[in-house]
Amino acid sequence: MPWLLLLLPLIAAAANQLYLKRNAFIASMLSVASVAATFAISLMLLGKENAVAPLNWIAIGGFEIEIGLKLDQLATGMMVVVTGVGLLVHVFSLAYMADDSAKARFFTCLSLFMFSMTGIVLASNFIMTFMFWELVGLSSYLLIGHWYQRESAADAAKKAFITNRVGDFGFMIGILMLWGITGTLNFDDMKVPAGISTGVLGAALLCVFCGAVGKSAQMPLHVWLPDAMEGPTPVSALIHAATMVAAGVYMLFRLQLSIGSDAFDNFAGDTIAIVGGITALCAALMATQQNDIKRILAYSTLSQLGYMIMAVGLLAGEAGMFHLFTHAWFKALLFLGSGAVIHACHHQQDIWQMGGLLKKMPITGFTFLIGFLALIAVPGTAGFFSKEQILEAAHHHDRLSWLFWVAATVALLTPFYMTRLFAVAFLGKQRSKDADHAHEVGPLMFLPLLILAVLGLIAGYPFIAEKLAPAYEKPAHLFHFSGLVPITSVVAVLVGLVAGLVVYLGKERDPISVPLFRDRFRIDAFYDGVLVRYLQDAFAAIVHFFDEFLISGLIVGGSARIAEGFGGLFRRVQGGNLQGYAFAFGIGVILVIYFTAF
Amino acid sequence: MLALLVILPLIAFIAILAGAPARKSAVAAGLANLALGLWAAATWENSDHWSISLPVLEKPALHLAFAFTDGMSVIMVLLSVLVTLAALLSGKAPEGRETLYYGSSLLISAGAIGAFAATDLFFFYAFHELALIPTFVMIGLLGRGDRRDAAWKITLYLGFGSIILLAGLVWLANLAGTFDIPTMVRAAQEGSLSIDPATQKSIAALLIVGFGVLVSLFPFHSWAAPAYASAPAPTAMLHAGVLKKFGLYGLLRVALPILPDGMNAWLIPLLVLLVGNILWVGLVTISQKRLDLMLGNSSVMHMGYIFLAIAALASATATGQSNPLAQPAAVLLMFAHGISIAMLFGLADRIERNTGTLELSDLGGLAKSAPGLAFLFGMVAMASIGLPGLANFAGEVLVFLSAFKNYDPAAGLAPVQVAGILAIWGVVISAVYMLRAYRRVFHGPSVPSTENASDLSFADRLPVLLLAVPLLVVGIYPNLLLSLLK
Amino acid sequence: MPLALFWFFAAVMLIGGLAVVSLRNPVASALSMVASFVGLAGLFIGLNAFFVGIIQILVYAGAIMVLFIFIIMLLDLKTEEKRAPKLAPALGGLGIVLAFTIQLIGVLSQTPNKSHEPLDLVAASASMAGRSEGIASKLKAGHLPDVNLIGDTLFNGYNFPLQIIGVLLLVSTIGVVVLSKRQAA
Amino acid sequence: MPAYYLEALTVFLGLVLLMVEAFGPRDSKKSVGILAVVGLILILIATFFAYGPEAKPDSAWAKWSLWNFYNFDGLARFYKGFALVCTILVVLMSLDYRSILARFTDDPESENGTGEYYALPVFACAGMMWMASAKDLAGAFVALELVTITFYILVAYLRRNVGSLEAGVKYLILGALSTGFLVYGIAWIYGATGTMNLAEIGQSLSLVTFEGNVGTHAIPSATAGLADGAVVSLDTTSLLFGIALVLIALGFKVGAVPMQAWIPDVYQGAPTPTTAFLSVGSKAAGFILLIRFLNPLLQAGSPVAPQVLSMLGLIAGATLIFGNLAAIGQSNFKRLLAYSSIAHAGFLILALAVWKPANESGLGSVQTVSFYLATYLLMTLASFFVVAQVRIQDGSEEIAALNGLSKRNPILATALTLIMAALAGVPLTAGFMGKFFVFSLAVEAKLWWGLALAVVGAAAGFYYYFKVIRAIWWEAPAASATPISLPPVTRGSLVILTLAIVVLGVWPQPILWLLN
Amino acid sequence: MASLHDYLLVSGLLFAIGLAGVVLRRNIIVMFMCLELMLSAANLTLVAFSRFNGMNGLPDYNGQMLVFFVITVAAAEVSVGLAIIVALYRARQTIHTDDLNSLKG
Repeated sequence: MPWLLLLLPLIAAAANQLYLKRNAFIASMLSVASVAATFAISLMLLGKENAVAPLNWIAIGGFEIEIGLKLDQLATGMMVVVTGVGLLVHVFSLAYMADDSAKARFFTCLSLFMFSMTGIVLASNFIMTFMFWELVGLSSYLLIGHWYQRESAADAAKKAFITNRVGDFGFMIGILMLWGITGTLNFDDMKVPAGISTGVLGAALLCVFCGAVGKSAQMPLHVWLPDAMEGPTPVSALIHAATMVAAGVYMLFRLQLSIGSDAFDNFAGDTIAIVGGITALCAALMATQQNDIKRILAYSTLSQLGYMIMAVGLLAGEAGMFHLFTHAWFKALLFLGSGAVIHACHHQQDIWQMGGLLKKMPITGFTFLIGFLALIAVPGTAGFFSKEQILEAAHHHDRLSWLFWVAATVALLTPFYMTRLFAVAFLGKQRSKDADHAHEVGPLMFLPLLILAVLGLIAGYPFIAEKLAPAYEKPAHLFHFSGLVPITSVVAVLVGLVAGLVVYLGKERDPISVPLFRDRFRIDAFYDGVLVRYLQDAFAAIVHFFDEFLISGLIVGGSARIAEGFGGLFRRVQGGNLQGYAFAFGIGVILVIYFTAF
Repeated sequence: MLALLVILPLIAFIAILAGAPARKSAVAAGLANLALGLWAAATWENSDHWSISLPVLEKPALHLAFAFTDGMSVIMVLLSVLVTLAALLSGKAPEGRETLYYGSSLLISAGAIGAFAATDLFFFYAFHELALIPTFVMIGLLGRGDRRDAAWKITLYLGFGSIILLAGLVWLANLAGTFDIPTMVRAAQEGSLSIDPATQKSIAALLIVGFGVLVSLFPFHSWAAPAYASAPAPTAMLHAGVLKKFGLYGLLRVALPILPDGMNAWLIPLLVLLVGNILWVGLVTISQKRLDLMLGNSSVMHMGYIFLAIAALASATATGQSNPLAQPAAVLLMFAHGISIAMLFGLADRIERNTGTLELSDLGGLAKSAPGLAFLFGMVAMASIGLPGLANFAGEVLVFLSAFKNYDPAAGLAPVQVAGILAIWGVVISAVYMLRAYRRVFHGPSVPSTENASDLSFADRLPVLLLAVPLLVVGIYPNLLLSLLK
Repeated sequence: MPLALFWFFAAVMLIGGLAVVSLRNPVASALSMVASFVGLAGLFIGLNAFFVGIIQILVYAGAIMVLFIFIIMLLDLKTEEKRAPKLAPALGGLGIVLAFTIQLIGVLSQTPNKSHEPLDLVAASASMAGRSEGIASKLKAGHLPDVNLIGDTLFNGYNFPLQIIGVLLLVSTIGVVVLSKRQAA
Repeated sequence: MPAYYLEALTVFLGLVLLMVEAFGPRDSKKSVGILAVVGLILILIATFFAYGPEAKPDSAWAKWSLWNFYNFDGLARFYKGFALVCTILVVLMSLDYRSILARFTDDPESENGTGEYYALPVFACAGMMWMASAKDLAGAFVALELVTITFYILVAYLRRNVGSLEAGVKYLILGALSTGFLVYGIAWIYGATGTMNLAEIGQSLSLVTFEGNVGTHAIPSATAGLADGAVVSLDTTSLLFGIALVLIALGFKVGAVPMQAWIPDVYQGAPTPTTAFLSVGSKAAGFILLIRFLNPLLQAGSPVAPQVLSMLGLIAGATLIFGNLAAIGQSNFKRLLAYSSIAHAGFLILALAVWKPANESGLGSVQTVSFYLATYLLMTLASFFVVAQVRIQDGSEEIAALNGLSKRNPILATALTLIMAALAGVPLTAGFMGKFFVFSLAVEAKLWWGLALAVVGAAAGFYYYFKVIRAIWWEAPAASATPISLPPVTRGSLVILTLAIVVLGVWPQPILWLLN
Repeated sequence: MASLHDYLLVSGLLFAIGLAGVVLRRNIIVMFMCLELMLSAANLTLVAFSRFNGMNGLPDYNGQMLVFFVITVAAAEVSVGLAIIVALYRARQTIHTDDLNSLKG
């Protein structure tokens, strides 16, 4: 039964690719059916911990790599999130991609993604994680590059894949080192033996963390995620907001569970937390100056992922996973909502070209509003509960309690830029023809929005979270507005909200301009201009030159020239003159006699 | 029976020379060989009709002997027959040159199979050389671009490498007193053949350089890319896919079992060179402007990984540790790389035939007009950069695991592991160049050369699928292949 | 042979040889060579090799040198003399000859010397008694039957190489004929 | 049949040929050549049935003094057969070379004057066969001179061709020079050992070594300090002087550096069949003589062995380097083959410089040299067949004349490719086995620098032989080039030789059977 | 009486003179004559050794045998050689070594 989780999407993908390329409708239906089925199975398996007999993938001598499924609360809960969001996105896509010429390919890739993501979630060992890790990278590449004829989409796809590969470089090293340290690749058996120095262990964990940095788009490898918005919006919702990007958090937490959180209680965990905190802060700052509706959401995703990573680093993985759980719903909601808006506005994505959409598209608008509230963590929404836990964790950490203030700043910035988005796009009046012509989307699109809106409201309450969330620690009080943390949090939300409204409500253009934020701290420019162009391309060209010049030309060509030079010299001896020959003969005689007789 | 695998292509070659229809005879031989190869893979263990030994010289005792010593030979032979058939099917001979075209391919194939199946050191070496001549001729005669320079370069390099190798092998056989490889290995393992470390070191140096040149070990790699870029498709497929593996096979078959200390003595230089293969050549690959040159360089680069497994094995056996992963890793990656690079060259040839160019700057948006080609090329490109589910990944991951097999956290990183870490960076590099190339060729808006390019026909797909299916099957279930190694 | 006579013949031979090398006119060279061979023949005779000495005069000085002179005349080589000798090759050549001579002296200095013992013809007669009575009796009489002894050795011991020499002469005859047949018109 | 009949028959055949030439038709000398081939083949067959005095010790002829000069053992039989095969092929080549021969001899319009060209090789063959049986330096000298003088004539045979005459003169002067050294060397050896018989020379050397005081006249002071090699070598100076001079002369015959100067010019200028004969027959005769000469000198315990071996090693190294490197830049095919012949001499001398007797595991130096020469015969004669035909049909001996041969005659192109590959030493061709054995010998003797030079040489060999292959396949034919068609004799010979190259490359045992 | 060394010395000097002629002279006929000088010098060496290696009171006639062969061979060589030289002269009108350079490299 659990195998079906893996097999169904794979079968759908394979069937679509092999047989249904020209029959987009059946292809899409097959994909939707498979994801619906897996969702049902996931619900059935929820909370089960049955061991499934693994398959031997590689077996050499005593060494084995298995393909096994690990079922526990974490995995099954995550499955529900993945398949749940997945199902809704599939349904949404049916409408969103209805007119696309490559609809079959799109659904093939979606199914491939579902397969890969399931693999990560259920993986029983690190190699298997890594395999599916790469496969989600592939599906992400394919989906970002869905409209490959657009230069920007093709570039973004490439960038996403390569950036992830950089992270995987560390990930692979980390896996290998952990294998050396613990002697196993299986999550179940991982134990840190005594006598391992903190330095080695921490280094290994940080290497593994590199993988998460890439996949979950943490600084400094975050650059691919905003660009990934070139993909169709449902993809952004599913992959680049709710599930795949969270895989890094999931993987780290899975590791934390297996190896014990003590292993992280050193510079490794601190580094993770700090990277998460910085990402959260920087991404929030960047988000304040973006104009593309999807990019704003993308940066907000970055920021929220930073929260989660920070939580894991602070040894509060449960809080991180809980946030992952709630975030998945409302961020998917926001993306799908933006998708509906974009769909309605004829693929207009600039918020300054929108405006007053709440009137034009009430259902979309209101569901978007719910997502917005959940994201900025208004008390009572799902986001509030999870964020609260992260802030608590930061506050209580021994060494890094200053991260609490970072997190609080992010909590203030989030409402600010989200309010900017909402106020500019949905309130006020229409600022362009595209916005003028917008109208409410069809039921296939708004139904998922409604469902997600409901979940975005209620997912944080214990009665849901205890059942569905991959990891959840029930707090002592649900609403407890005393003490530093809750008060700071509420104040931050209020201040951010009000500031946003004051600055942006009814504005025609952006009154604030911070080029540094708009240019994303110039990190992308730095990468393109310095790392790629100089460090990589120029260096490669130099190496290429030396390869041709030094190795091919000098060393090899040189020895050939030496040989030819000697040859030429010898040929000059053969000058054709008999006298010369006799002379050479004479010298030879002298030499032979000398060496033989003396 | 095994001899039949070698003889069939030769018979077909002679038949073609004698006037039989070239393509048909060649494909028939290829098909028969594929069937034989599969049969061999299934039955080689429980049947002794797979070995044959004919004495050809009394003193020193040489035998024209073929046998499956272990699964490694089986896998290499399997690789050979697969790529051979694909190469025969996928190429298109220029008008009037069918005889040469198919004849040479058959000769290369026969040589490769002979080398992989021979148990006599002499014929092991000799068959490989036999295969080189038609390679040179094909590149020089039917190649494209700077075919003469490229052919000249490969001729000189491989000729020189072969001679150095010969010196090493002769020395080895002289010390062992026999040319029979299994006997030699047995003697070395039982201790009855003990070669002092200094001698081991010298022989190992000759073998590393000799085999290394054949496998384009850095810095002896300059021949490879231009040769493959110029070679006609079947030649590039057969050489890069199959014949080139001979050097690695030789190190695994001869050098490592017989000269463990010698190989270990060169561990550090070997590691430096293989990292050179991966990083240096990797960077060279990035800066290529033509698809074929890029593929040629990439095949050089990937040799570094297999060398890494060899180095891991060398460092383990000499220190008395065991590394059961290294040899399967190397074999698996050889197989996977052979299949994938053959497929890449085959498809690159299709791209050139369909668009008329391989300059990256002249291509673009081919996925629109030729989606089938794009899909298959994408698949094999992904395979070559190590995407899970395709055979290369299993090989690469095993190689990395083998490098870390004897990792001792308390002692810190050994040289092999340092090289392993640097090699993993190669995974990034290969992603960079491969995706860039894919991006330039298939993505983006269409350009004049690709607007009306035709897609693969069914007949075109056949050879590609012949390679793609094993790539996928082994990738999904590597045990299928690895079980042959037990 | 008295030492004085030895040095006389040696001087004739060597000066003749030097003249061959140094005289610019080929005819003069050839004639010097004849002189040199006369000296050589004298040395042969001093070594009790009478027959060889005579052959040297007859065949070499008589026949071969005449052939040389004949050819030189035939080709009318006078015009050849005018070329200026080149210095560097000449010095190099002299260097080689000098080095060879030094080596020769070096070898000689390490070769055990032998003084000139008179022939013991009586003992020789005893040893030849079983083989050839004629020779033995002549030896006993105090004569050295050089020609007899040579004939004995040549035709008994060395008849095989002698036959090869026959073939060789035949071949050289054919060769001369082939190489100097009249030109076709 | 007693073995000495073989040469007698050969000489007789030569006389018959001269008669036929003299009294046969004036304008067609083809019959002379065919008769020569037939006769030589019969003698070749007879070679297998010849026996020495050991077989019939009671017969009268077994007691002749002939046997002081004439050795008949396996090696002699092999090299006699070798000379015969070589001569047969050369005469066959000459048959197809008639047109060129006719053009540059008496009468360009007729074959009158070419008849001797078939008879002379037969005499040279007899000389080579005698050389193979050499037992005495005097006998060897006359046999050698028979061969040499015949070659003077054969080289200069095209007396209306300046190149041929120039080659003839160069060969004449340098050959005579080497003869001078040979005689002088023999004189010194004779002086040092008191004998010219090789076996006795060996005896005198072994006496000195093993029994100390017995060497009465040869090396008088050899009694002192035999254990000390230095002392012995001091007293053997005169012998070594003689050996050095003889080595120079024999080195000249086989084309060893520094006595190689004549080879390229003479090979290039001489008529192609003569070149082939020189490069195979004369060289092989030189080698068998060298082997016979070295045999007593290099016997176990010989006091001169170290110096002789090191000399041989030096010569081998110099020859390998010179031959191979100088060949790289050649553009004339015949000249290339000349340098290649020097290069091969280097490999052969390297094998001799190891001087290893045959043992259980492998071939000895002598067998290796013989084997190598046998394969060398196949490859070299085959390539000269091609050179001859290209010369006749294209009027050129440049490598460039082979451009695009693959289009002009694919079969010939394939054959020539195989031949060149064999010369370069590509495995599974006969040429490889020889090099392989030489490498083995060098390894076994731990002659590392020799091995290194051999490797460098072989690598360079790849370069220049493949230049020919490059011309055949990769270059476009000249606009004026016409298809090349092979006359039947050449075609048949080429097919047989090429097949032999391939078959012996895979299955070399037959040559070794012949050798034992 | 002259000793062995005396004979060997003069014969060696004659040989060296011959060699000098071959190396220095550029007239082929003279070169050829010098070669004859060398052969004669070798003959003298042979005869000297034959005389001084004598046994049983007689010179060793084995050594003298070679002298005869050498003389014969020299005669044959001269005849063939001169024939070639004449043919060359007919074709080129020169017997100067500097003019023989069509074959080289």
